[in-house]
Amino acid sequence: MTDFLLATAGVILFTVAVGLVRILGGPGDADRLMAAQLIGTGGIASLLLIAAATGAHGVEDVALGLALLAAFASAAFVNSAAPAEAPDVADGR
Amino acid sequence: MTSATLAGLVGAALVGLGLYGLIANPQPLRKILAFNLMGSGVFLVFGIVARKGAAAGLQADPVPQAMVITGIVVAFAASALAVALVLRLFEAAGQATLDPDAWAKPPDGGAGAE
Amino acid sequence: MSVLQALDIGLAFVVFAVAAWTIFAHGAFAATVGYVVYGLLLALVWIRLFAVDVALTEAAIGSGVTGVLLISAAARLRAAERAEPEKSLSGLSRLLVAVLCAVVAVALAGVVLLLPEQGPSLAPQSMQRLPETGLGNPVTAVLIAYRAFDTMLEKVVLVLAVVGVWSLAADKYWGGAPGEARAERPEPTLAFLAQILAPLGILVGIHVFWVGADEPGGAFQGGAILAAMWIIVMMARLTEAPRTNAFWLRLALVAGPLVFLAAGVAGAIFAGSFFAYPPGFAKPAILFIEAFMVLSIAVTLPMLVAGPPRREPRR
Amino acid sequence: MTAGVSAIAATAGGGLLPLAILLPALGVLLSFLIGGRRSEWIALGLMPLELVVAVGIAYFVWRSGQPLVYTLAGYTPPLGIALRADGFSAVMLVTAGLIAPAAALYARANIATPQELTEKRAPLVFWTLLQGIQAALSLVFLGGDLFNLYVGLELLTFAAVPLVSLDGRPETVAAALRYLLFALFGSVFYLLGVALLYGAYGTLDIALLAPLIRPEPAVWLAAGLMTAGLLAKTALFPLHLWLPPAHANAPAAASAVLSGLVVKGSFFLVVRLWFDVLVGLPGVIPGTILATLGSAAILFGSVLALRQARLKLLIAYSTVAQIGYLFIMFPLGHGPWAADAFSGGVMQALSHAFAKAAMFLSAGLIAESVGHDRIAELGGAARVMPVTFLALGLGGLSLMGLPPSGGFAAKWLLMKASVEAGQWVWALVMAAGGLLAGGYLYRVLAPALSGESPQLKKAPARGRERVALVLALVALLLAFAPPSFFAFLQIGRPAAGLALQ
Amino acid sequence: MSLVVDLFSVVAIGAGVFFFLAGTVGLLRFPDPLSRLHALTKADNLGLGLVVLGLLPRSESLLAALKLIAIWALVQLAGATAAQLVGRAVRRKGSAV
Repeated sequence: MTDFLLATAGVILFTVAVGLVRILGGPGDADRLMAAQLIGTGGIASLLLIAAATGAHGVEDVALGLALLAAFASAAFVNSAAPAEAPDVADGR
Repeated sequence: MTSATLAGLVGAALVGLGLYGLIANPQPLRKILAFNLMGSGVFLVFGIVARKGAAAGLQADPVPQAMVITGIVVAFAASALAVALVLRLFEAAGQATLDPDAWAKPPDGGAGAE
Repeated sequence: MSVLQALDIGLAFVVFAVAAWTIFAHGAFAATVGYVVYGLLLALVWIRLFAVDVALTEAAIGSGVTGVLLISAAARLRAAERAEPEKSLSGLSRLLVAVLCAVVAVALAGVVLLLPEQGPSLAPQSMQRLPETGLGNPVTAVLIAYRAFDTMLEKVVLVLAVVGVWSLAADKYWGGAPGEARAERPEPTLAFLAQILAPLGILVGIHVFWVGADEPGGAFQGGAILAAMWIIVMMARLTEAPRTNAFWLRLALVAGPLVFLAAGVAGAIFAGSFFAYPPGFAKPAILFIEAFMVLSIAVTLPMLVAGPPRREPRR
Repeated sequence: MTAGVSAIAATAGGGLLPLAILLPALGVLLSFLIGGRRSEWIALGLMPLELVVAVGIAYFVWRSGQPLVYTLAGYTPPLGIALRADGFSAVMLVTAGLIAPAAALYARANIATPQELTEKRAPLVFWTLLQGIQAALSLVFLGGDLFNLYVGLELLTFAAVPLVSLDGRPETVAAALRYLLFALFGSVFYLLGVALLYGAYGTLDIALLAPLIRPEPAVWLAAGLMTAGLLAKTALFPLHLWLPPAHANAPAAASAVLSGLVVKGSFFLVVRLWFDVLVGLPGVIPGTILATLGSAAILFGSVLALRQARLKLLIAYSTVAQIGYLFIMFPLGHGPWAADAFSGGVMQALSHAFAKAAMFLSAGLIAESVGHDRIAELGGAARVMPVTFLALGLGGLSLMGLPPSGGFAAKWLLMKASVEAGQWVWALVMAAGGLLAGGYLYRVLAPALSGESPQLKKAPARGRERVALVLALVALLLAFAPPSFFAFLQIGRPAAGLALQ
Repeated sequence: MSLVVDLFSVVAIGAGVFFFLAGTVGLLRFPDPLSRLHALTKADNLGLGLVVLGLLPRSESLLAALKLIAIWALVQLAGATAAQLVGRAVRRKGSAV
């Protein structure tokens, strides 16, 4: 069973990594962000499987933390990409 | 080869990669990324040291682990300060370059007089 | 065991590949996204090293909060990247740098391979003294008891970092809030996300802090998760960033190190040594200090992400 | 009590060691919390106390003739952290305890919160970070644990970098960013070395580590990485590129602290590393490499200083050169001349700290009074602000190594040791460096003493001139350090133990 | 009992892996970027859901099981909102950045 869990973790990781290679290259930043999103999903799945297989303690909390923060990169992107008023650059001091 | 040794080798490679990025990449933001990579490589070396110190019923020595946690927080603070400097530079000068020639002194050069 | 080994090798390869992408990618934004992915994968590596406390920290700070910081910066700096193709090193010096870095990496790899299978360790001593602290998690004991001095000073580093970031404000904005005032309405989807995440995240953050006494977790990790929740709420503009001259904000920023420092001095008076805990009172004292540290971390990290003040303070 | 035990157990007066760090740390927190004008008062109120603590530490070290030790939290190393003060630490601590308040007194005039504001950016940042530098330096001088020292290095970086960009002009921000990147590179390399040493021996306590060190690959690599990292922070040639713009662009009071003290922090750790930790390594080849880089720094920095058009940049480049002298002591650590070489190195650190602080403060006064610091247009300026130029000149005396000055004592001791060790080349380089220093100082002073005096925008304040002058005089007085002072420096050195036997 | 649990886990997790695989294959084959991302998100979320389902009976406590479900729900939420956020940001800018 342990081997099965580990093998599936490996397959998921590998699969997601292949997808990652395809979309990290772009063409747009949106694609890249979605790539990050996806590796998050796959990474969390692998994490849970590895934890179940190796019996490492307290890993659910790590996965929980990752899941909580999964959308942060996209949110930060949207937030900064929103047109801001031109900052006042004249006043240097 | 154990997973600890493997992680150590990755750590070594990360230090090399990060160092390269820190020196060779001209953009400050890329340098900050490289610094973070290098830092995480160092943390991984701590990680294998911790793992090889597994004893007394623990699967890893807690002392290096605690040091890594401290180190991650400090590295974040460093990144934040560096990013703030880069953004400030960009705002004030419309460029974010570290090229010293770009900052050649203006002719009146009155720095020091506030 | 061989499946595990294959998995480890695969993981190592992917981590390395993403790291290389981060260094060599063409655009700064692409590289930054690569770094976020990398941080996530690193959490997996830490799990494989049985360092769950570190994995938690990496997941929350290394990947999550650092990701927000860097992605925001990369998005804002895009104009800079377009404006000026940076002067980069010549081919020959690049080669020399590459050789230098390869030498460092190879030497390090060699030393790593030479490390003995069973290395020296402070694990036995950590476990032996653990009962005095009343804690069950030795990593927390190192941070708050054995090496409390490090941890307290590192909190001071965070305060200095906030001062440093704020110091980059224009004079007229000093005391004002960070982040530009925006005319736009908040993004509804983001607001929705924040409204759901925040209560859950606060629960998780407190949980992680609370179990940290005995299980993986602790003040850093719990505080970082709480910090992330404040960040998302501010990004969704459900609340405004606070004015930087607000006394409560300053108090929250220094509360952790200040209480820790005071406890350290109290240790000298009541337990015979700076940063010592009186026997029997160790655990309540530790939890008390940690509670303030959680508060300070939860406030410090968002302030570091928010950047220098950019609005005029109200008079 | 045997020496081995005394390295771990707490000693009388040991309680002062954590206080030396915690007082300024408390100052940082309170200054930031309360803010406004009070941040300045807190700093000025705590500084005398901190000086008393530093002097107290020196007193206890002198009285016992042994390093002071304090074990924190009741956990003895290797699990816990110990603080230690030897003669060198105590002297550096007192130096920092004198120069920081001098810079503070100087800064009161131009980095103050105006009456009409409750709080202003530059004063709050300056007063908070100045205390941060004090806390960091105390930790660097007293830390007995390599990771604890890493935290000290980071404190130092975070306190120093924002001071460079305090006035907010883009070129100062660029200088601060470059400084930060170099410093972070240094920290990472240092930390990597720490990881390797822990992996090899399972302890980071200096006293426990030193007897375990064997010349093996992990140790050599750790030594190389940590040294390289610290050199980047010390700005030793060829890692000096960040220093001139950073030190020249900071406000004068900050420059004085940065050039006088902050670079000495990482230098101090290089000394700690090679003289107290890596004692089991054959040190001649690494020492020779360090001294070679130091020689290059002396020549290169001095020549560049000669070519600067601005006074502050000239002084900054002269720091690059003077840092070079600090590293001449490294290949001279073995043999009967070792004590002289060590004393010379320490003396150079002290005299440069005072002299350079005096010079930066003087340069700041000149820039404020004349309105610029272009050397070509400073003709006759000395005749209208004689005290300022006197401080500048006396500081310069130390840089040149002319008697009577601390710089002379330092360079003379180093030359003597080089000659005795048969390593003539260092002596020649130092002599050349002295001549070059004479050249760049002549470029500033000779025209300033003659010619038509410029119209001053405002006369320099008496008090601030005196601060600079007192610092310069201290640099001068170091020349008259009695032999007992040099004996004091040897407290805690392994060589001292040998001599006593 | 344990055999039944194991069988359940194997089937559910196996199915989960299948969806991850299918998602990536789709990614490599769909021509249009937006639609392929959409499909991929769906497939991966389903994959994670099945993995979580397979692990549920193996969890040590009720709290651990609840955490697993929360993880899955949070990833769903993150995937859905992120897609929408990024999509809208792209549209607002009028070009694929």
